[in-house]
Amino acid sequence: MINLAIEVGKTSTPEAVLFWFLAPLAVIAALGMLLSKKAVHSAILLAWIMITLAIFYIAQDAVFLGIVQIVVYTGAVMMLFLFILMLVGVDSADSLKETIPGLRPIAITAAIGFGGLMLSLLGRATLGHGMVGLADANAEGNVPALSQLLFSRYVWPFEVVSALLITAALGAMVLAHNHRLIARPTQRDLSIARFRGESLANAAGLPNPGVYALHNAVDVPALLPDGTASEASVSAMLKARGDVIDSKPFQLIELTDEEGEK
Amino acid sequence: MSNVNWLTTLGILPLLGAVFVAFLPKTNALAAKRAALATTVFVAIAGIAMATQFQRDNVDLQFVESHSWIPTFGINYAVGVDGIALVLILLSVLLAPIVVLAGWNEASGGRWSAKTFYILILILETMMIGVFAATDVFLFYVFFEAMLVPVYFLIGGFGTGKRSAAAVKFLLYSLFGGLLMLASIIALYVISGEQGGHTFDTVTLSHLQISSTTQNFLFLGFFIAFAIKAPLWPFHTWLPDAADAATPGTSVLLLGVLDKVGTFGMIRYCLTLFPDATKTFTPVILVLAVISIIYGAFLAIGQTDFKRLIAFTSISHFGFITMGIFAMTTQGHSGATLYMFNHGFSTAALFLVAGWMASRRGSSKISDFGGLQRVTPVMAWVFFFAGMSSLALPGLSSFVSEFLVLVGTYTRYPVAAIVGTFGIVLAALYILIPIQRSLHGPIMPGNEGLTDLNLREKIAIAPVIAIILVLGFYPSPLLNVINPTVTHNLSVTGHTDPAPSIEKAGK
Amino acid sequence: MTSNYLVYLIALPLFGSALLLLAGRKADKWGHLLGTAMSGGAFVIGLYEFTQMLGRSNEQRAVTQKLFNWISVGSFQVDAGLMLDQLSICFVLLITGVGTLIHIYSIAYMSHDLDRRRFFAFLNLFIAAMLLLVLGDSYLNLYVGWEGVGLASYLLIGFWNQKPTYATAAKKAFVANRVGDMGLSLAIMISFATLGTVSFAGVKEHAGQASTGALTAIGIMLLVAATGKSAQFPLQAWLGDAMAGPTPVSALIHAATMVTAGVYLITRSNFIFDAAPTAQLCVAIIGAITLLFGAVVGTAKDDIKKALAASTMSQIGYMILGAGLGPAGYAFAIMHLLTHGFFKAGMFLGAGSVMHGMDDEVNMRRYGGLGKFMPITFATFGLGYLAIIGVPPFAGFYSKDKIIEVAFNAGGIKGITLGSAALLGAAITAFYMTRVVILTFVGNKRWAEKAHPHESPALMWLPMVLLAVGSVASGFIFTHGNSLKNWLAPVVEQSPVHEGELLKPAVVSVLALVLVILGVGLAVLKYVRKDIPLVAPSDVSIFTRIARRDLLQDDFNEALFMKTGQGITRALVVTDKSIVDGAVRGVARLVRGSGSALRLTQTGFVRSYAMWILVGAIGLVAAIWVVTL
Amino acid sequence: MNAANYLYVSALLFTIGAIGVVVRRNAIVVFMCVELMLNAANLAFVTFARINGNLDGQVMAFFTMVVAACEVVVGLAIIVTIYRSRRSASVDDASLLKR
Amino acid sequence: MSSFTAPVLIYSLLAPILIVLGGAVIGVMIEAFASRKIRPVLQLSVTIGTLVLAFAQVWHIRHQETASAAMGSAVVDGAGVLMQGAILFIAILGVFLIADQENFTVIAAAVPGSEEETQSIQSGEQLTEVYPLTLFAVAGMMLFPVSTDLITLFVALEMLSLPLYLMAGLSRRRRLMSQEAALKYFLLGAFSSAFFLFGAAYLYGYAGTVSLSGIGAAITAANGNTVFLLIGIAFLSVGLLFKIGAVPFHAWTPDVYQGAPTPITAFMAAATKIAAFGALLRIFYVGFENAYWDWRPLITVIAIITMLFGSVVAIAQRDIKRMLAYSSIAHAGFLLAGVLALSKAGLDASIFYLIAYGVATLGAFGVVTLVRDSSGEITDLNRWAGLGKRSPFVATLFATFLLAFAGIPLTSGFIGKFSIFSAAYENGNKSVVIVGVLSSAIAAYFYIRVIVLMFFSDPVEDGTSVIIPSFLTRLSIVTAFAITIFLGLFPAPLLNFISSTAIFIR
Repeated sequence: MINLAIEVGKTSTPEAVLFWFLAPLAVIAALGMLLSKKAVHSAILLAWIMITLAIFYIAQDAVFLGIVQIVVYTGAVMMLFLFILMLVGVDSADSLKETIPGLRPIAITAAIGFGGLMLSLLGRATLGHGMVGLADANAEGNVPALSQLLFSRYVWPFEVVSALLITAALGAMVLAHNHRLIARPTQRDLSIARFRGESLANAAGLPNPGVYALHNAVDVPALLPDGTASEASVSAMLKARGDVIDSKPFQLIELTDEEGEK
Repeated sequence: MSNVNWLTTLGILPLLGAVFVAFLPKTNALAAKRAALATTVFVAIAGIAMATQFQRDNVDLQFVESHSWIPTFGINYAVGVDGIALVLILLSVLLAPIVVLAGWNEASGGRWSAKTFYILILILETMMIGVFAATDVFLFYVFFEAMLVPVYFLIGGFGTGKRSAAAVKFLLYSLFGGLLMLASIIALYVISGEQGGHTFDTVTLSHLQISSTTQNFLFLGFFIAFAIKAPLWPFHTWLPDAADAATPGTSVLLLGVLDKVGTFGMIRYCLTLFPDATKTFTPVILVLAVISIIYGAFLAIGQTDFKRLIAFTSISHFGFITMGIFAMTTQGHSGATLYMFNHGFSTAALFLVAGWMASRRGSSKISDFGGLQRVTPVMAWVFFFAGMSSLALPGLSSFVSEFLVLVGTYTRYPVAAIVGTFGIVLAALYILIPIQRSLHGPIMPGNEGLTDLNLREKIAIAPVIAIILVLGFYPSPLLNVINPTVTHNLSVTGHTDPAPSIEKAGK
Repeated sequence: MTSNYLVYLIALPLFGSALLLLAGRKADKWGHLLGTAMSGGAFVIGLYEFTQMLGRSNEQRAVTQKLFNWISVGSFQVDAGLMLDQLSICFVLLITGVGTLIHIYSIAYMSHDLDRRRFFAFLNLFIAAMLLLVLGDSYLNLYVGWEGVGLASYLLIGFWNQKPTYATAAKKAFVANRVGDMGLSLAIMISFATLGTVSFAGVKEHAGQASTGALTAIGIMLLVAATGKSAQFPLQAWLGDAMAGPTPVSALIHAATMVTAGVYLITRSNFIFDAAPTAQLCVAIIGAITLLFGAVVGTAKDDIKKALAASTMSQIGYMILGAGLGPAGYAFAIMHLLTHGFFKAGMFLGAGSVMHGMDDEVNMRRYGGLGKFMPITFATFGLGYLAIIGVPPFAGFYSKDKIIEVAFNAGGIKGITLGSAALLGAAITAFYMTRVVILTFVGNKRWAEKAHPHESPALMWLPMVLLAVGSVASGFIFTHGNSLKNWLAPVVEQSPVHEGELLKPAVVSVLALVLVILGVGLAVLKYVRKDIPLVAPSDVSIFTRIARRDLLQDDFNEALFMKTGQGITRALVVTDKSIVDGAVRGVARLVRGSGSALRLTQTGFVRSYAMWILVGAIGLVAAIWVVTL
Repeated sequence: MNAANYLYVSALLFTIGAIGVVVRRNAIVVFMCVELMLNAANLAFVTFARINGNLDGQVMAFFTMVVAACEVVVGLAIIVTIYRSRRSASVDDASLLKR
Repeated sequence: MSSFTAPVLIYSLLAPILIVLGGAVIGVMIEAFASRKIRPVLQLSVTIGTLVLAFAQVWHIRHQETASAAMGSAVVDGAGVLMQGAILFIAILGVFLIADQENFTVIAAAVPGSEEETQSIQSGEQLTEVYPLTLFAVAGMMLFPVSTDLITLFVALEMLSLPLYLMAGLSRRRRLMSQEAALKYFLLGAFSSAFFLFGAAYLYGYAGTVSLSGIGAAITAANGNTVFLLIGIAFLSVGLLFKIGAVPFHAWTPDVYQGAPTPITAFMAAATKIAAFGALLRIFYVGFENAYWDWRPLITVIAIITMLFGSVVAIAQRDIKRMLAYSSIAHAGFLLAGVLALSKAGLDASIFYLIAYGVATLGAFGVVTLVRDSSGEITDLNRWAGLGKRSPFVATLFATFLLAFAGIPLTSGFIGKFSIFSAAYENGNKSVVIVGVLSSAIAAYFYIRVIVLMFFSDPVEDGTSVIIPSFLTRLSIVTAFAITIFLGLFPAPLLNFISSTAIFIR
């Protein structure tokens, strides 16, 4: 590595070993996250990076943060991400082909330029003092020391952050909550509607999905006796998501037109 | 002097008139016209009354008022007049009623009601008075810029042809100059802060010690703004368009009064605030002025439209005024100031008659007219008279000023004066050619039925003619007011008239 | 000495003019009478002043009247002041006298014109302006009158301006005059810058202190002014066209008075020219050139008025020549001016009378033998003719011979050249004037059948007769005992005259007479016996053709000034639109263009926006990287 | 080992995150890259806390986590809304607003 | 364990923020418990009541200065009080506009164009959550300029941003655009706040403290070199410059301004600018004062680019909201001149400018909400043609706001421009002043273009009309107009008040 200008002090050997083992992994994971086609992979890699960072935190006498990192970030935040990914289609792959002209080269140049400049600059920095270490600050333990700060010096932002949480909740409600304007039709209402409808074709209920002999999942439309796939047999949600599979391959016999006429 | 706040009163009267007009019903155009006329006439009378109170031999600013306006920046509502400003205020208040009366039906072609037209005119009158009366640079700038707005709407709202394009060009061009001046004003403000406290008082500012480089830049900021306003070649191109599009009355105010702010500013601000820079730039400016004289005249000859022609003649005339100013002699300065006044009236006469002709004929193209002298003799003779005034025929007021400018310039810059003198030959051409085409010759088809001036129009133009004539033979009332100020200005900026060469030789 | 009446000389006709113009049609009935009365009134005042003047000693004759302080700025002080001295009184009497006669003549001449009132208004305006010109006590006052007569001349030339050529003629006259005026205003400027004053008295007083260079400049500029007003070379071209005006106008303005203003100016400025020999020489040369020029043009004209106009030009050439000869010549220049005022005005009125009787026909080829039908006109015209060609004892003989004589006596080559030119001019004058008389009054009739030539009414011939009397007698009166010369002496500061240096007066007279006879004889030979074609023959020599085209004066002006001017105008119009305004529009377009171009950076893709942010951040980091090196 | 090495890692992760925002099209991935950037900043905070010997940096990092959590809630809600309207989570598809 | 010293929060001084937060929480409660019918009225009155109360409290504490109102996290000083007051005032006017619920979707969760949405609109319901969200944003904005440590700054930044991200997506019409605006605003906002945070980390690394005065002290002490400091300043600036919309961090502005519901745009454009500039001024004046020579060139360049870019690109716009967005970019450039001034005069000028600009912006966007056809607001400039004929009064108001933006004398904008440029010039920033003046000239062009369009073009008969505004909207616009003119004619009272009050305590 480059000779550091900030000679802030040596760390213990175990920490060094840990660092040299995990740091490259974290960077590689980050690159992987950047380059993987599937969003889920990216999410998993991000989770890994976060865990790595948690370890780094702990190694740097930030035990509390390390734990919080795993619980809040890796545990909660990343789960939220994955949850949403599921919602919007877990399989959907991201084409890595650049569509905005000129962006790719600029991005590569920017990446190299930005990273290079940052590393180079860090190499020049001097602080005027060595690494102090957290031995004194953490004398009574990391958590008590943090809480001391949090509840006295930083109590104001701590209080204010609550407003942020309310905002977030309120925001999620505004965008997601959907109150019913009309009472949800009961089974009885639906039944009456079916029979009083124009056609009695579906009075007995919609067909179930699946071609039972060959494929039996909810994403395959049922085959009607005449061999056509019944659109009504799959959930509208799946259709909307585009996750419906063609049922043609699962037909037992190819029905030609002539045969059908006979 | 009585303790009447003359200038404030004078300035506020048209504004009150505007408010009054605003409360009149929109449909009653006649009431608006009458109210506007009454207001402007009243203001004119008040203006003359004020002028009678003016002490001619007192070189200090008079009718001075000063109230703190924005103390944070040392800005005062400070007004006062010297001889030059008084003359220009008189010009403004005298022209306003004439414009209202002459353009009785001008508002009819507009986008908005006549009421709006007169409100704008009255607001403009307030601003015109304010801009000449202000003795605080900031206040001056406020009026300088704010008066663009009513003019803009007057051109764009009531003009003809490409009125909105012309209005925009006018506004942007003027704003550009104004903003350059703003930069200079800011610099002055900062410099004044460094030298004993922020102020915008013209007199105090003129005592600042400013390095010559800075002076040059600040001078340019002011000068370009004024050169655009005046308009001086090559900053003139907005004027023909604006004059072409505006109604005659608006054009009269635009060329007659507003543009004078430029030349007035050169005297009041460029000269007194930056005497050294003025000396540095004088040769360049004289060249521009001489170019304006000749260039404007040639272009006037080349025009096919009355309004554009008059606009270009004005460019030529403004060249004379600028030349007179930067000659830095008493004759040049007094001549230039008198020229501003006279040009106001001679242009008014030209524009108003051209406007009447155009509104009767439905066109302002010279080629659409012919033989008017036989169809509408009074109108034709008035136009002829206006033309004679424009070419500075001796005996008419413009001659006195033009000659003073030339003679004042000659004593210091003979070459400029000699070249400028060619302008008087070209003036004959640019006036006589259109006169021949439109007034003389056989009656052009389409001109047979034109009606001659009516009584209202005659009443409107009569004072203009009277002033042009009387001042031609007896300019002393104005010169006596102007001279002490001019002498004072030149002496404080360190200019003395060149002595006759025989005296120089004698020494 | 002061007089309180001088102002009324100007005020009366000015009042008449203003009243007639403002009163409108209401004044049609009595307008001409009022105009004439005003002019006559001025004449009476002039006579009164003259008698007063006669009663005083020679040095005390000049009177002044200060009206008010006209322009006063710094050291530039000009009073509205009038001065009547021996020189101006000559003019005053000429102007008001001849002017009144012509007013009277016009009553009849213009009786059928609907705008007669306006005509009289303009005539009065002219009288006023011309009187101001000669009465002003400073160059600037003179200038007012100078341009005033120009204006009146313009208005009167263009009196029938519904005819486009007449309107053009008027404009041409004004513009040419303006060129001259430019000279006058420059002269005033130089005078002020050099001497610190523009009044005649002041300039006269200080002229001695000024450098010759400055005085020469003033002199040349004054000469330019004179050439413009007096139709001298090279600004002579307008005079021929000016005949578009009604004939009384031609008589009054373009023969007797206004065009002689240049002579007045030079004579008035004698103190400058006497101190600036170069300028004075220029004056003489210009005069000599013009007298020949006009004479040559006069030989080729078929239009009676244009022929007379050319003659006027030529005769004024004599005057200018005289004035250019310095102290020896001023008096004779003025004398010729006065005599010319009589005989030329008379001839013009005669020409007007002929036209009056010939339905406004002006082409002499369509006259012939009119003497029988218009005896009075013929007689008065004939007397004028004898005067102009210099037959003793008619007026022209006295004045013209004196000029020729003085020219010869100017000394050296200068004297011989100028004298010879003047002599030659006399011969040509005799030729073309004889031609005019023969073509008009003698020979067989060539006019159309419907024309009924008749004598003009008394109101017209009476002035002609009076002027004819002047043509006969004035020369003798002026020279009798050197009366005019002595009269003018205090004004023009005569130096001792070196008489008889080269040629004795008698020799000159004989020489001139011989040449005149030659000229007359040639004309008689050429025109009396021959049939005169109704249309000017075209198979003539190139010289004739050039002479008919006024020696190419218009072609020259057109090519050099008009075409150039039009070219410059067109070029500047294009320049203004494309370059000056184009630059402005170009900047505007540049800004708009860059706006439209930069607008495209807003692609709508959030990622490219992020890119901007990133690039911005990189920029900042890079800047830091550089500064912390 | 030098404790400052953590800073290099932090800078690298930040860079990668920033580039990720620019090159990835899936709004969720883009948002994850932002989270990576925040984490990188947190690492810097923690490291600086250690170097400077006080816990302010750790407190800051703690706040960052809370704030980030809130941001995630709001952000994902917005992304889901968009997705429901457009049936796409690609940021490139949301380009009605331009020029 | 060492003894815990209880924190001292001076609640009376923090009360303005707390009142607003309290109002917001009440609003949330109302959402939860009040019946739908009375919610709109209730929310509106609670919101306005809260804001007025908070304003009164701000006025009350205006002379009580202390750096330790909240254990060094927030300060109460003249400048802060002024900005809080300004934000509250703008917010009140903004809420008047927001009260016109025509602009907001009834049900944000519904898919655009769905049956559900149609039904909701027909039911006449209103999206009342926008009120508490506004209050949260206001609280964040109030906190932002008074925060004195990086932690509070970051929290406040997020607190003002999150509600705005949400509100940007709530438009009733053109919902896809509105949602897109929300997404763009959010993603870029999060991106930039990451930069902010990263910068904060380096500043902390440099100074060993997160308090601004501590950073200032560290700069004076000058241990080590300035690399960390500069990196910190640079990245922190990215976050802040993003919020004010300086080039090249501006790209969100036009899209979001256009896409967001117009009342929100009005509120956001006016109030966010005050808050962000308030914080920017405090950070640079208090924290980085002694590093002036390091950051001055950077900010100068950005200011120049911003002025020019905003003015030039605005010329090419066809949409009134986008045009105003670019105008706001240009104004951000002018305001940066106030930062560069780094003087008392610069601070005073900036505050005056912010107030003047904020009020005019609010008024201008307020007018935009009025111009509609059957499908909603019309922002296409071409369809504004002839507005002066249709409704001269509204057009006149709008023209006045535009003239104020252009800095024509007798409007507040002129005094603002003069004061800010003179302050910048005083400290030797001549280049900024000259470019500022030039770009003002360019900017004048597009303001005038709109005026031409409104007054000098003939109206197109396409159903464009000006609706009769509700009382509150009218109140808001007319107030803005009156203030714009009043500050142009008689700026002295406000200027005096600012100059006697505005001060940063460290």
